Amino acid sequence: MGNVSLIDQLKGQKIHDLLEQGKRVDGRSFDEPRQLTIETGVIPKAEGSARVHLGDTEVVTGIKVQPDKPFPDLGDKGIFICTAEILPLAHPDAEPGPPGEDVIELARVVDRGIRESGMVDLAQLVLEKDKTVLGIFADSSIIDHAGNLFDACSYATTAALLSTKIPKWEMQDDVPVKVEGQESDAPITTIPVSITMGRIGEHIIVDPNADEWSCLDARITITTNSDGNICALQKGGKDGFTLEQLVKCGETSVTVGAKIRETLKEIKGASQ
Amino acid sequence: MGNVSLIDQLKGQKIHDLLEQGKRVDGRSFDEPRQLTIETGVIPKAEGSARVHLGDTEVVTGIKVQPDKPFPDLGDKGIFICTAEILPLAHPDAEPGPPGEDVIELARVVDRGIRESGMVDLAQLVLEKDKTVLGIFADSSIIDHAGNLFDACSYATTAALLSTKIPKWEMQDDVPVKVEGQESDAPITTIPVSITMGRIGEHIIVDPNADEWSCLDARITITTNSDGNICALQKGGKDGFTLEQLVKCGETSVTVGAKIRETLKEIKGASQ
Amino acid sequence: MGNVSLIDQLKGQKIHDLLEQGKRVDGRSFDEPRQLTIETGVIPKAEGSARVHLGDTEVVTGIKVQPDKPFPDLGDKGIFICTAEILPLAHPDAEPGPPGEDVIELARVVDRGIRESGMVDLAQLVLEKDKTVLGIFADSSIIDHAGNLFDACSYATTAALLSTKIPKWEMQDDVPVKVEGQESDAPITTIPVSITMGRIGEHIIVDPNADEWSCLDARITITTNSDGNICALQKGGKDGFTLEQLVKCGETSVTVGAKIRETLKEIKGASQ
Amino acid sequence: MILGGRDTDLVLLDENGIRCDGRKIDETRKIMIKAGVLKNADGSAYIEFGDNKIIVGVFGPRDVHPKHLANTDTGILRCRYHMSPFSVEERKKPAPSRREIEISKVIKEALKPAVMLEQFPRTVVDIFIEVLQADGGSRCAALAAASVALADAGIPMRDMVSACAAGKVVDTIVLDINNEEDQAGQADMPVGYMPNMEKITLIQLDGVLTPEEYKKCVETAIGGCKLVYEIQKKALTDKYFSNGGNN
Amino acid sequence: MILGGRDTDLVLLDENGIRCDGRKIDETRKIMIKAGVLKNADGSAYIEFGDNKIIVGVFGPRDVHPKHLANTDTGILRCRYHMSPFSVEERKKPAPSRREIEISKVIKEALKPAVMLEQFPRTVVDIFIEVLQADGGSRCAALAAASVALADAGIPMRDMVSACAAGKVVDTIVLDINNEEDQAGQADMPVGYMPNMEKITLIQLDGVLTPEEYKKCVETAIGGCKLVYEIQKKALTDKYFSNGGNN
Amino acid sequence: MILGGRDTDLVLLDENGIRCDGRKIDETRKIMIKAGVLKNADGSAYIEFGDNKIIVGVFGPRDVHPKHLANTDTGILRCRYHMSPFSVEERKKPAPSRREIEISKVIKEALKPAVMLEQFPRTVVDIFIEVLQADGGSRCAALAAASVALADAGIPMRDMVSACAAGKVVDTIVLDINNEEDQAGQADMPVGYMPNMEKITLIQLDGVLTPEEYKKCVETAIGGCKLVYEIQKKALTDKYFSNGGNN
Repeated sequence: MGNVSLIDQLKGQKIHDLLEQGKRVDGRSFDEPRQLTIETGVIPKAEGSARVHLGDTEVVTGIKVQPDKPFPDLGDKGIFICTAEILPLAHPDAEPGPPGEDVIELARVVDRGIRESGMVDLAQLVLEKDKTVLGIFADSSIIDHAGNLFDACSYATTAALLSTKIPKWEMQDDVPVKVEGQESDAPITTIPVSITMGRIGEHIIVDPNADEWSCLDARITITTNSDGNICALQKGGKDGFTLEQLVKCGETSVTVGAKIRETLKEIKGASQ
Repeated sequence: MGNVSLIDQLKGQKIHDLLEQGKRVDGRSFDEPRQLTIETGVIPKAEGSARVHLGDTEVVTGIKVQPDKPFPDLGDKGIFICTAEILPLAHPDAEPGPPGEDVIELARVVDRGIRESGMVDLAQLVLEKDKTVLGIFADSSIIDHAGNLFDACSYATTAALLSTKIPKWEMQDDVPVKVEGQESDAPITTIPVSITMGRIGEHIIVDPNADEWSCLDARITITTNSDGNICALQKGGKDGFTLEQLVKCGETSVTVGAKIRETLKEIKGASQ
Repeated sequence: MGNVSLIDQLKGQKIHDLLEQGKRVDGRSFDEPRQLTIETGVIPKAEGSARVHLGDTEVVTGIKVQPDKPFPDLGDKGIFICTAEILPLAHPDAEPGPPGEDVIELARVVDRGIRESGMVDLAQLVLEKDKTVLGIFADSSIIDHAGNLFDACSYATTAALLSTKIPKWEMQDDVPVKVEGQESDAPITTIPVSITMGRIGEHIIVDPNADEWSCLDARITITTNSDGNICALQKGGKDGFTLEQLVKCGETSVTVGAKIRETLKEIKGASQ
Repeated sequence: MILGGRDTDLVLLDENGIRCDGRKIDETRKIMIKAGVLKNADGSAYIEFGDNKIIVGVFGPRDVHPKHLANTDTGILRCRYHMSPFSVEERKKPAPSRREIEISKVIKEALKPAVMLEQFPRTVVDIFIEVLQADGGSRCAALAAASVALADAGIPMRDMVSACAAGKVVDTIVLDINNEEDQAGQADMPVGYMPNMEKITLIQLDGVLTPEEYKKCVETAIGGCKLVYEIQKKALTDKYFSNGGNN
Repeated sequence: MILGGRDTDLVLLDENGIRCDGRKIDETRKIMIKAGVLKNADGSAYIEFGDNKIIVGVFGPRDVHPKHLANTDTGILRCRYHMSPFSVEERKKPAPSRREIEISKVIKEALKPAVMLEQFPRTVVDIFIEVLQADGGSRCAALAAASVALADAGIPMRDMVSACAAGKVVDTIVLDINNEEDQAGQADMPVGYMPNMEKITLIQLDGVLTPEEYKKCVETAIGGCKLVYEIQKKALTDKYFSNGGNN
Repeated sequence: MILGGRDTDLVLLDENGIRCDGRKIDETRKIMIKAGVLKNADGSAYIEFGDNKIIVGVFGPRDVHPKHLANTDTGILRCRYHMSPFSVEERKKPAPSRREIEISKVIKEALKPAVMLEQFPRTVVDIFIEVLQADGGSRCAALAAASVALADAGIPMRDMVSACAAGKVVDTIVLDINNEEDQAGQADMPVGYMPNMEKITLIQLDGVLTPEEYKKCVETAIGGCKLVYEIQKKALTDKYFSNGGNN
């Protein structure tokens, strides 16, 4: 910690120099995300699942749906919970154990983007008001960590939700019982897309890769919904943004997000 | 740890020398507590609260009242639980995290003094016998640590209880429901007062301050009730007391406690 | 850790040399366990208990029986749970705190031997199907650690179960209530016996003592039931076994186990 | 005309542009900051921001424990945002929640650009925030107070960090969302801002905004930060240059 | 005439001054102590005190782990008081409760004045107490056994620490409160005492006493400690000077 | 004729010796292993074994943290077997269960005889196993994949460790128990085996076997291990000697 190696310094210098020339280290344009591939149904025993490659970053998200007690004062809503774990096999520095602040922020940012977009209509997940609702647990296991986990986990979670089949549960004698063989799509209302941008010096780049990630001055994740509106946002990193930069990031999140959304829509179609 | 600094040694020597002359380092007499100021109602959203300065030691205690399951075999009694946290902002050596043995002892001594005095009539906090009772949670946040947290937390907790308004709860369909706009005083039967005394050499001093606290041979906290009887006691520290010293401490706890109780009674009047 | 002392090396060499001559360091034959003594009823307040000496290894196991919710999908079975703790007074290297992997394995091996033998007929412990069953908690406190905790804990747990009296519980208003003065033997169907064998070089020895334990190449614990069949098995240690060795260990577990079972049967008789 | 929020029939904004607590759309709640309120901390501040009551203590620069966390190139900043059990409607358990851990992190990152940590290699500055009573906008209130506490501790800073939220209520962008507006409104955007360097160092958003509303919301929040900045400066002036500044 | 306690209709004290378990008011329960009961510990003791069954093992003086806890000026004392899951009516979870942590601390502080720790700088003496079966007065029983285990380990001591409780039942001060008297009685006061140095090193109180009763209660407990002291000495004598002393 | 298991009326074995999933008694489920599937790990493997889907990453030999765990005489091996929350029917909590801790240990001990740790004193080899989807026999599948991942990492090994279970169903010894057979059958015996050194390095048993069945069950499992060994070798050959071996 703290003592940056000479190699890292040289790598950082190279990234800076290229940006000054309008280039990125892997040849992308500034507003171009890495290649995104999405497979759904990769964990057949889960109610929904997806495996996402975003460049060399790889994530598997599984969705479990099961009855639970509602949160107090939210008795007319189902439960939606996102978690994330950077598996220790994903990176030499990742360690097993309870999540640190980085991973907690990651999971909460993914959660917030989906929750605030209203993607899942939680009101449709109530079995008995105030007593029993369905909980949707979206757990992301990061398998290869090569920068920008925010978007990789967001896309994997969104894709997994789009592919989710919700089993039918009925209350019998105050106990929820699963009705075998009946299931329905998750109640989806919109498709949120997060776009994470990094600032290096005065340059804003979309979807930083592992090398770029390590020399960011600041980053921002902006989630938009299918209407092209902004529904969640999180700034991070050791420095700030100007107002102009923030406005520009907002615009980028809408335009780049729209392209990613097309990819996600294909899944939705495929699963129906 | 373990290696006492030269400054601390000199300070300790000074305290000893003064005590031999019948004096304390801050000019108080041996049986004189530091200045006590108490404000109640400082956390309006809590059911009761108090902020106490005992010299430079400062504590805020808040009371939350909420329905809970009774303890097994105590189905006809409400619940009363005290906790304490030395906030890390209270002292350079205080660390965040789960409570250590010192803080656990602190909370249990505060709890015991109040519980054994019978201050709160827990039998009046039952909503449905064996199933649902009210719990009173008295949580003390120590904001400045300058010695003798026992008495500061005790006074803050007692004062907060004296100022507590208990909302009305009713059982509806086996579920406790809050009746808005109706509340009553906590069922108070007596006012316990703890007096903590320290022994340095052969001298017994009341309410040791931070410097005195660091060179105590032994300490004792004795709680008396409104009848002037002793209802709880806890010895601590690295050495012991003679029988004579203990008897003297008992007497001091009654006489000094009576004065503190007058201050507490004013609160009670004020809140009614 | 890691740096074996010279004394330990010499001790290990001695053990090897003796084994080559067909001898063990404490004079036992290869298939001879250490002296086993069992007392039951040592914790009268528990529903069952036993204190076992296996050579210098000493264990106390207590049985608590109390109502609990059944596991999901096992609503027609009572609960049976084994735990173990190597008390820090049992060995200079034992540390207080949550169990490490060694102790977790120990408890699970003891549990598995008893569970898989079907020793306790859990179907007889149901108070109300799917809602309330009796749980049997078998907790072993290791008091002196001198090797082979597996068998010492197994025998103590089995003996404690054989001596267990199960209080009568009835459901009243959906709540289990203990009927004082009525109790019955635990529903026992068979007596499982574990035999732990160690391999040092090509030699297989039964019930290794502390010195032998520290130079095992591999170990195996095989549990047999009253029919002389094998019902549980666990290999451990840093090396493996050949098929021939495993088959031989199986035979030894049956023959040596039969002798131990005679000792355990005496308890059963005594408690009735 | 009744303009309701998404969850209740509370009138969040009336026909005269007055909000549920009587404020105008560009008005903050009552704010009071006091510097130097603790005896043992190296620096401290107390803030009341609406019904938020928050105390902040700062220690450092001081040695790092455990030592392997120390950085030979620069000082490090640590931050704990913590809520007292009695600070919220339903008693909070003492263990840090995921929400508290996230807020600790975003506040730390909001302050980092302002603190000249490079002047104190191998050391740590610890910021301890205690929420005694929570209301809407507690992270902004905490950030504003923490910035004052850092200054009170004499830590060299490039700029103060101010903080204020803006949000959307009944399709209107308003300053400084309160608790009811947070629950029943449409969007909440806390912002941390360095007023002299004109940099946004904290920004989050919950709720839906069009791109135009988004821009207006950031601008509105920055306006609020500038108001808070004046109160921050006054708190320090009161302590260091007024006669009544003892405690 | 029936004299009841506060919670039950159990007759705690009959007209002849006989208690619910047949004892007189100044009589202890049956006490048995055995020294040197463990193979691996440096010192050990087993006590049965009424229905309490407690075993204590001592290790040390030995190196401190983790090392930063070591004190260059003196040895340190650590103590764990722990209850086996089966030791109480309702099975106890294995994790240490707040009660166990507090008792560990008061027992440690009760023993510290007796142990010559200054002779062993940089080292630790560890005392591990396991309650196999709990009854009223378990902390006194544990303290008495721990003191014997320390002596058995050969740790230099200024004095033995004895221990016994007194309490109040039916307005009467009685020696050595049992479980029923603790539940249904009026006060319980555990005391730890160095009999030769005449110092009280542990004292706690639950329950209400007048100042006069308080004095009498301490004196009664000290009387009990002196009885326990004889049994402690006998345990060590039995081990070290009797023929039958081999465990 | 219906041959039921102990818990259900599922037909575990029909009159033609065909099992509930269509296999013969000496047939394994479908097995696929791929080596080198991760970018960041030093070695890795992915296995599908029936419905098990397991990924393994290996790091090392590398420095040990915390340092006091390092051994100056030999390298050490660490292993974590972990299940993703979505891998099982009822969502698994993230904290490691006692079952996972035990399996981590037996897999570590099954691999240790094969790894030439003595060549790397003071270092550690870390094996991280993630079960993405669990089915019967997951520990054998994990062990087989871990062995391939170690080889892929270039760690010197004495032998591969193969793994396969056998068990008893309707009084018949069968190879490679699946989930239904595990639940409703009579015995399950996972085995780890070094095929060239002919050593069993993992063996466990749940369920009742006569001594004769026991012997046959071990032999049957060893037969399965030999089949798995061929698939392990093929995975490594595919990666290192085939054209299509990129990723």
